[in-house]
Amino acid sequence: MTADTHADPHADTDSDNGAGTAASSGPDLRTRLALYRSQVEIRQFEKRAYDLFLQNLVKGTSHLSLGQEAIAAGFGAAMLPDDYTFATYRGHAHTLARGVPMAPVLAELLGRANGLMAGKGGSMHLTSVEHGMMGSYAIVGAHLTIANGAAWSAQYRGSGQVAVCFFGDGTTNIGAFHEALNYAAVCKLPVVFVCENNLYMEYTPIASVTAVRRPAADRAAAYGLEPIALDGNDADVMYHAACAALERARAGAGPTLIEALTYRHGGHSRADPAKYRPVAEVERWLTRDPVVLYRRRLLDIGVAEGELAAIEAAARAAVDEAERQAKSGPAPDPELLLTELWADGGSSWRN
Amino acid sequence: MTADTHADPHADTDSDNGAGTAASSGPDLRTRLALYRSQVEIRQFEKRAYDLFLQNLVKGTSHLSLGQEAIAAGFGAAMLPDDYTFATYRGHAHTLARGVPMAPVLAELLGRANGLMAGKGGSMHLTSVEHGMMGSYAIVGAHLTIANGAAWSAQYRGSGQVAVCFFGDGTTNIGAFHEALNYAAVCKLPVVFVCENNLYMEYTPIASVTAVRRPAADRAAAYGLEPIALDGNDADVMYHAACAALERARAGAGPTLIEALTYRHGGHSRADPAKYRPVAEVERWLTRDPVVLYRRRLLDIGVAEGELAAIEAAARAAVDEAERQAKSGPAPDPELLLTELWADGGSSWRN
Amino acid sequence: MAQLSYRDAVSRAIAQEMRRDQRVVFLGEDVAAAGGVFKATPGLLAEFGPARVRDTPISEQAILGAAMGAAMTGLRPIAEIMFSDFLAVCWDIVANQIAKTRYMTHGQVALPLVIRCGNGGGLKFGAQHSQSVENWAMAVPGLKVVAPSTARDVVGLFAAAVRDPDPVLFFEQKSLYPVKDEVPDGEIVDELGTAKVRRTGDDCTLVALAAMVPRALAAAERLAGQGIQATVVDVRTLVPLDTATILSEVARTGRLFTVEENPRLCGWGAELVSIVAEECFTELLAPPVRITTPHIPLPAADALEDLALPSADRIVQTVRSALHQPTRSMAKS
Amino acid sequence: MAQLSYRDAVSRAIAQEMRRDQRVVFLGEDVAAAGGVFKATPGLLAEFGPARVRDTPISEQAILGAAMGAAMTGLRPIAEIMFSDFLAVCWDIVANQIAKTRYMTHGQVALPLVIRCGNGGGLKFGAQHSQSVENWAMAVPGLKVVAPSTARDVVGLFAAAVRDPDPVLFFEQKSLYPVKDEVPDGEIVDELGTAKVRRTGDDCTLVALAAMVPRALAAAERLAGQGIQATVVDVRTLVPLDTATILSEVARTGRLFTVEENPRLCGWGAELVSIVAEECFTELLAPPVRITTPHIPLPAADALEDLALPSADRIVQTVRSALHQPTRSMAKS
Ligand SMILES: Cc1ncc(C[n+]2csc(CCOP(=O)(O)OP(=O)(O)O)c2C)c(N)n1
Ligand SMILES: Cc1ncc(C[n+]2csc(CCOP(=O)(O)OP(=O)(O)O)c2C)c(N)n1
Ligand SMILES: [Mg+2]
Ligand SMILES: [Mg+2]
Repeated sequence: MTADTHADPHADTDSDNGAGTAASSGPDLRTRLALYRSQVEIRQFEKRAYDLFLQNLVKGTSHLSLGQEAIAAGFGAAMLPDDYTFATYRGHAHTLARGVPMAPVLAELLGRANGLMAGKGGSMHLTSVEHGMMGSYAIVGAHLTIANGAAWSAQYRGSGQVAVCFFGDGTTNIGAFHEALNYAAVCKLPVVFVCENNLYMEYTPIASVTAVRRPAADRAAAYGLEPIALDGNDADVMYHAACAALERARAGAGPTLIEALTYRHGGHSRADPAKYRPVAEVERWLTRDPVVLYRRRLLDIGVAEGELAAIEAAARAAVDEAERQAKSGPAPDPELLLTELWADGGSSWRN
Repeated sequence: MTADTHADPHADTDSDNGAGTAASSGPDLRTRLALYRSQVEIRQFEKRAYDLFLQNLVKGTSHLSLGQEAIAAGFGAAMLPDDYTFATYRGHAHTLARGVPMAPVLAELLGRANGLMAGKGGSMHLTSVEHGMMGSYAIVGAHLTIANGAAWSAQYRGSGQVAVCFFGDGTTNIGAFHEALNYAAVCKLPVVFVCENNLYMEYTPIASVTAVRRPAADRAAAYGLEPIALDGNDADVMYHAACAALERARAGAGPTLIEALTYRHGGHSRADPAKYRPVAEVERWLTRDPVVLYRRRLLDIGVAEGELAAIEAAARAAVDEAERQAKSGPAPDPELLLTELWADGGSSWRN
Repeated sequence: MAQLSYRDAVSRAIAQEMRRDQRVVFLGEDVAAAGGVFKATPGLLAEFGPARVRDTPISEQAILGAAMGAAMTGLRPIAEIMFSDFLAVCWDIVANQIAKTRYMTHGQVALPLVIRCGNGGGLKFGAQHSQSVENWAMAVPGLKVVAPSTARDVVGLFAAAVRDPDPVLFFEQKSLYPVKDEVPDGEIVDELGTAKVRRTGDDCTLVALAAMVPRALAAAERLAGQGIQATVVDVRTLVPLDTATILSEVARTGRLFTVEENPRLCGWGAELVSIVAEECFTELLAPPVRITTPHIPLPAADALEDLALPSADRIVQTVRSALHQPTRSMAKS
Repeated sequence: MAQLSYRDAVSRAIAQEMRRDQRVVFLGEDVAAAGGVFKATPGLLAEFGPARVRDTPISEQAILGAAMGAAMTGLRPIAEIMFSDFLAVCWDIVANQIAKTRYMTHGQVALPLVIRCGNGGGLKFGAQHSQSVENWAMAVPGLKVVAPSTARDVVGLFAAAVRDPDPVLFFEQKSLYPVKDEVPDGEIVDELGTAKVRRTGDDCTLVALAAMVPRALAAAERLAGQGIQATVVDVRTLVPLDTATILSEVARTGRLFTVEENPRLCGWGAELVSIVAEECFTELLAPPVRITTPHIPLPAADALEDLALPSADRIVQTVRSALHQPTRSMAKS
């Protein structure tokens, strides 16, 4: 077994990657307020989703991004409307960050007819093509190769679009990761791979099953790419890294692989109390809550308390309204069972 | 597309890997004669196999190691009798190098009852468990993970055995390669991965589909391993590298990944005239024929011409005898069709 | 005799075999320290230690390759592929390597290993975590295929699988994990290739697998209340298939209904109907009927998933309407 | 009207569609510069250039992922998986991603793509390069499945596959590549979901696919010489399945024989027999019979492989002995 267990997260992040850092030389104020708003919306949405599990209104499973909001928010703010997002089962945050309204997302978790996919996909497969949210994929690895395809299409069409693919640290050890990274590099595809390293693959510490200390960054050279490891709990760092990678992709310089160090505040999925994590580790990371840190930063640079409170209140109101709409949604019509397998709208396999 | 097309093979090999080099400080004479004998036997066997295709006696396909003999020979001489070999469809050489007699191998190519697997496996699946030849695998990538399993078993049983897995440059781009290397490193398995880089994956130059110049060596760091790229046409270099890697594995220090640069003299498979390779490239490599080079080296260090001629004559006689036996073998008994799917000897799926 | 859940039966079965045979080792994702995502393997790491119970990276090909290589060199590995849907990421190792190697090597290589997976729907996990893929395995020569319906069978059939000299795919139906039943104390070792008649009736024969067995039994109870006596056969192992038991039970009633959780096409039910049609043709009183999930991916919403899988209701209705059809003899007149 | 080989029909079909539609792109291993390992795609790189015809690394998951992502964003990719056996290394992309995404997203994502593979045995390539895996695909909801038996159908059905808005697996039977037949000049576009009656006779109905079609026709010729008139139906596409044509041809003769190259269990033949048993029960004069490869991996030796696959001989013998069995009516008397 190799690698330490990331005693100090900062030890894993380097700034010699042109992505600038924290408070210094940050994005402009409008962007920063947008980043805060996005993080707060995600935070409040995920907390509400959790409450609804406890009320047993969410059937099936669900995976929250509590603690990892800065990554989705940073990229969401940097991406253009027609760029493509590919996410995992842990995809609520990335879906909201692309501007998908909260109500259909929450309704999908509840399996209602007004859900984003009318209840057919569920929490792990959130998709909204009109927002560039090209899908959430629940089997580890595959979507890195699919993101390549969207990038290839953009390259072929000369559209200037970029595909951004989010995944976790554990995903770096599956074959599809390797195939996707090599293929993207060989074809110089406009794609950005974002590894959200939250130190765990489900219940197992990533360090215990990975041959290198930084699961993504220490693999970059194997694809002729620069190693990039950043503080995933700093929305400004994420925003700058996103801008740089998107720029590079649009310029035809090919893919970027970014490792963003972060931590989930809760368990892997609804079922998981996350008892396997050392208390000290959890506490250390809670002191690095991306939303709290970012709020403090905005106050430091002179944003008024009231403005932040207003953002938070608006987010809460939006979540309340989403919950109301989701809960009032009917169950999907039984006929939906047999629709949309084929482009003809049906599912018949015979005449 | 990255990387040059290996204009100068030596540019790709480094000796800063403690594996010693060429003529200098070579193996002792007995070993060197064994290495020469093994290379000559493989060379003559493969040529004869080719002649038999031309006579249309070999049905199906077949992949020769002409030009790549030094690698199988070097490892064959260094491995202990109970070590494990895992090879590919291009596995005649590795099978012979473990001491498997020529006749059953040739008979297997001809699909005869006296074949190594009674004709049921064919050229791409040569296996002789009693010789530690644990199989030839025809779907790229899988056998790297299987070799891990044999190494794990040796580690668990404390037997001191090592698994050696041979594969090609093209194999470094498939997912199973990545999973196998990471897993071997994480578990510190006694396994040696030998990438025979013959510059082509079938008909496609490896450089045109690979993100790094050295398909294996430039990936080693992604698994916490040392990059090792060597001259695969020098049996002494291969022998030393094999000894070092086997030693390391037996010492419990884990896996080694070796890239051995080489070149096939013929096509990818029997069907392939290999027209896609630049004439100059082919000619340059023919001047680096491992068997010719090794013969010259032995003469240089004072081995008598007669002794070498005797080795060659003996090999030719062995191949003649193997051909005689193979050709005189009957077709497999029809009843073999339904045997040995299960351990009970049969293939019944119902009562 | 203890009440044991299907879930707890899994760890009991693994422990039973690991205590008996040092060659038995166990690997998979989150199986050791965490005791498995389905909490089906707690305590094994503590009892047998990290050399025999191993957590792996997310590398299914590496997991099954390790199991295969270990099996051919003297161990008896048990590998977990968490959800059977994930067999798709390592299908080459299963279908092309493990299934074919003994045959290709004319018996030189033995592969005594077990691959266990959580299989099937009912948990509202959506299309990528709910499939019943036992038929993927049945369609590949060289794999034995087991799918128990009770906690007792989990223990007994798992022991048989571990002791079997050939590779076995062992499908644990996720929806059954919480279900408890009586399991005798002490070692239990069952036999592969043996179906079980769970209930006997003369009017029709329901042949079911895994989670469909309790549903078929529930349907049979209700049919009995309506004067229709149904036999329920639990297939238990698809390969080897106990055609003797199944054919005789079908011949006895002349009416076959398969109850399958899998999507409709090319399932074990189609295979069974074909065997029956070929071998019990004259005994059949009416067309064999397959009750399956429609040929669709499984939807996530509870309302939709519940509609998709065969329910006791659907079984009852299907049987009733079939029995009200004219039988062959009537058709002839 | 030209004599064209099945092999050459492939490149003609791809070229026909690439000329018509700029969105059609083609990728795979050795398909561009080398023209394919089966020499089925020469000239395409020269005509359409490297942006549309791409050589890939040995990365089947990357190949199919690229096709899927491109299909959902406006292109119409054709991906080659060289040997269908290799679908096992990318089965997750096929069965879990491509097949399910449209349904899971309630129709938001369209996947107009074609995966073409060399399929089947007869070339003595051994167990890992000879499988007929069309049933793997048929068992997965969300995939259309095509397997032509003639050069003409290669062109017409391939065009239909490329123009279809849903994902299609297109199986080219390797043993047919050298076979020539008459192919009309000009554009050919056929229709998926349509079987073809290749020969008509009143005594029995042989239903065959791909390479088994010529064998069934050869057998029918010889049976005719012995006074047995056989109908031969070429299934052509497994999904959608033309049950209308097949059922009526079976009902007409009352006798069904499937001829399948695949290993025995859970094949399209089992599905078909089950449909027939359920829907043509009273029309059947005798038990349906499946003529298949035994449920084994394919051996490499020519003598053994030739024995494994259904031959015209075996078809003739099976039909003759079946027709000498008492029929149902006789059985009743
Ligand atoms: C191929 C595959 N194997 C296993 C799983 C089960 N699984 C779901 S999430 C997960 C952990 C993923 O860890 P990571 O990539 O770090 O993402 P995170 O959940 O931490 O965001 C696993 C093992 C899966 N979905 N797919
Ligand atoms: C998964 C898979 N994809 C494709 C193939 C077809 N194929 C057989 S050999 C080969 C090239 C392998 O190249 P390399 O690894 O360099 O080995 P070499 O043949 O040069 O020794 C390919 C693509 C295969 N056997 N398996
Ligand atoms: Mg993680
Ligand atoms: Mg090569």
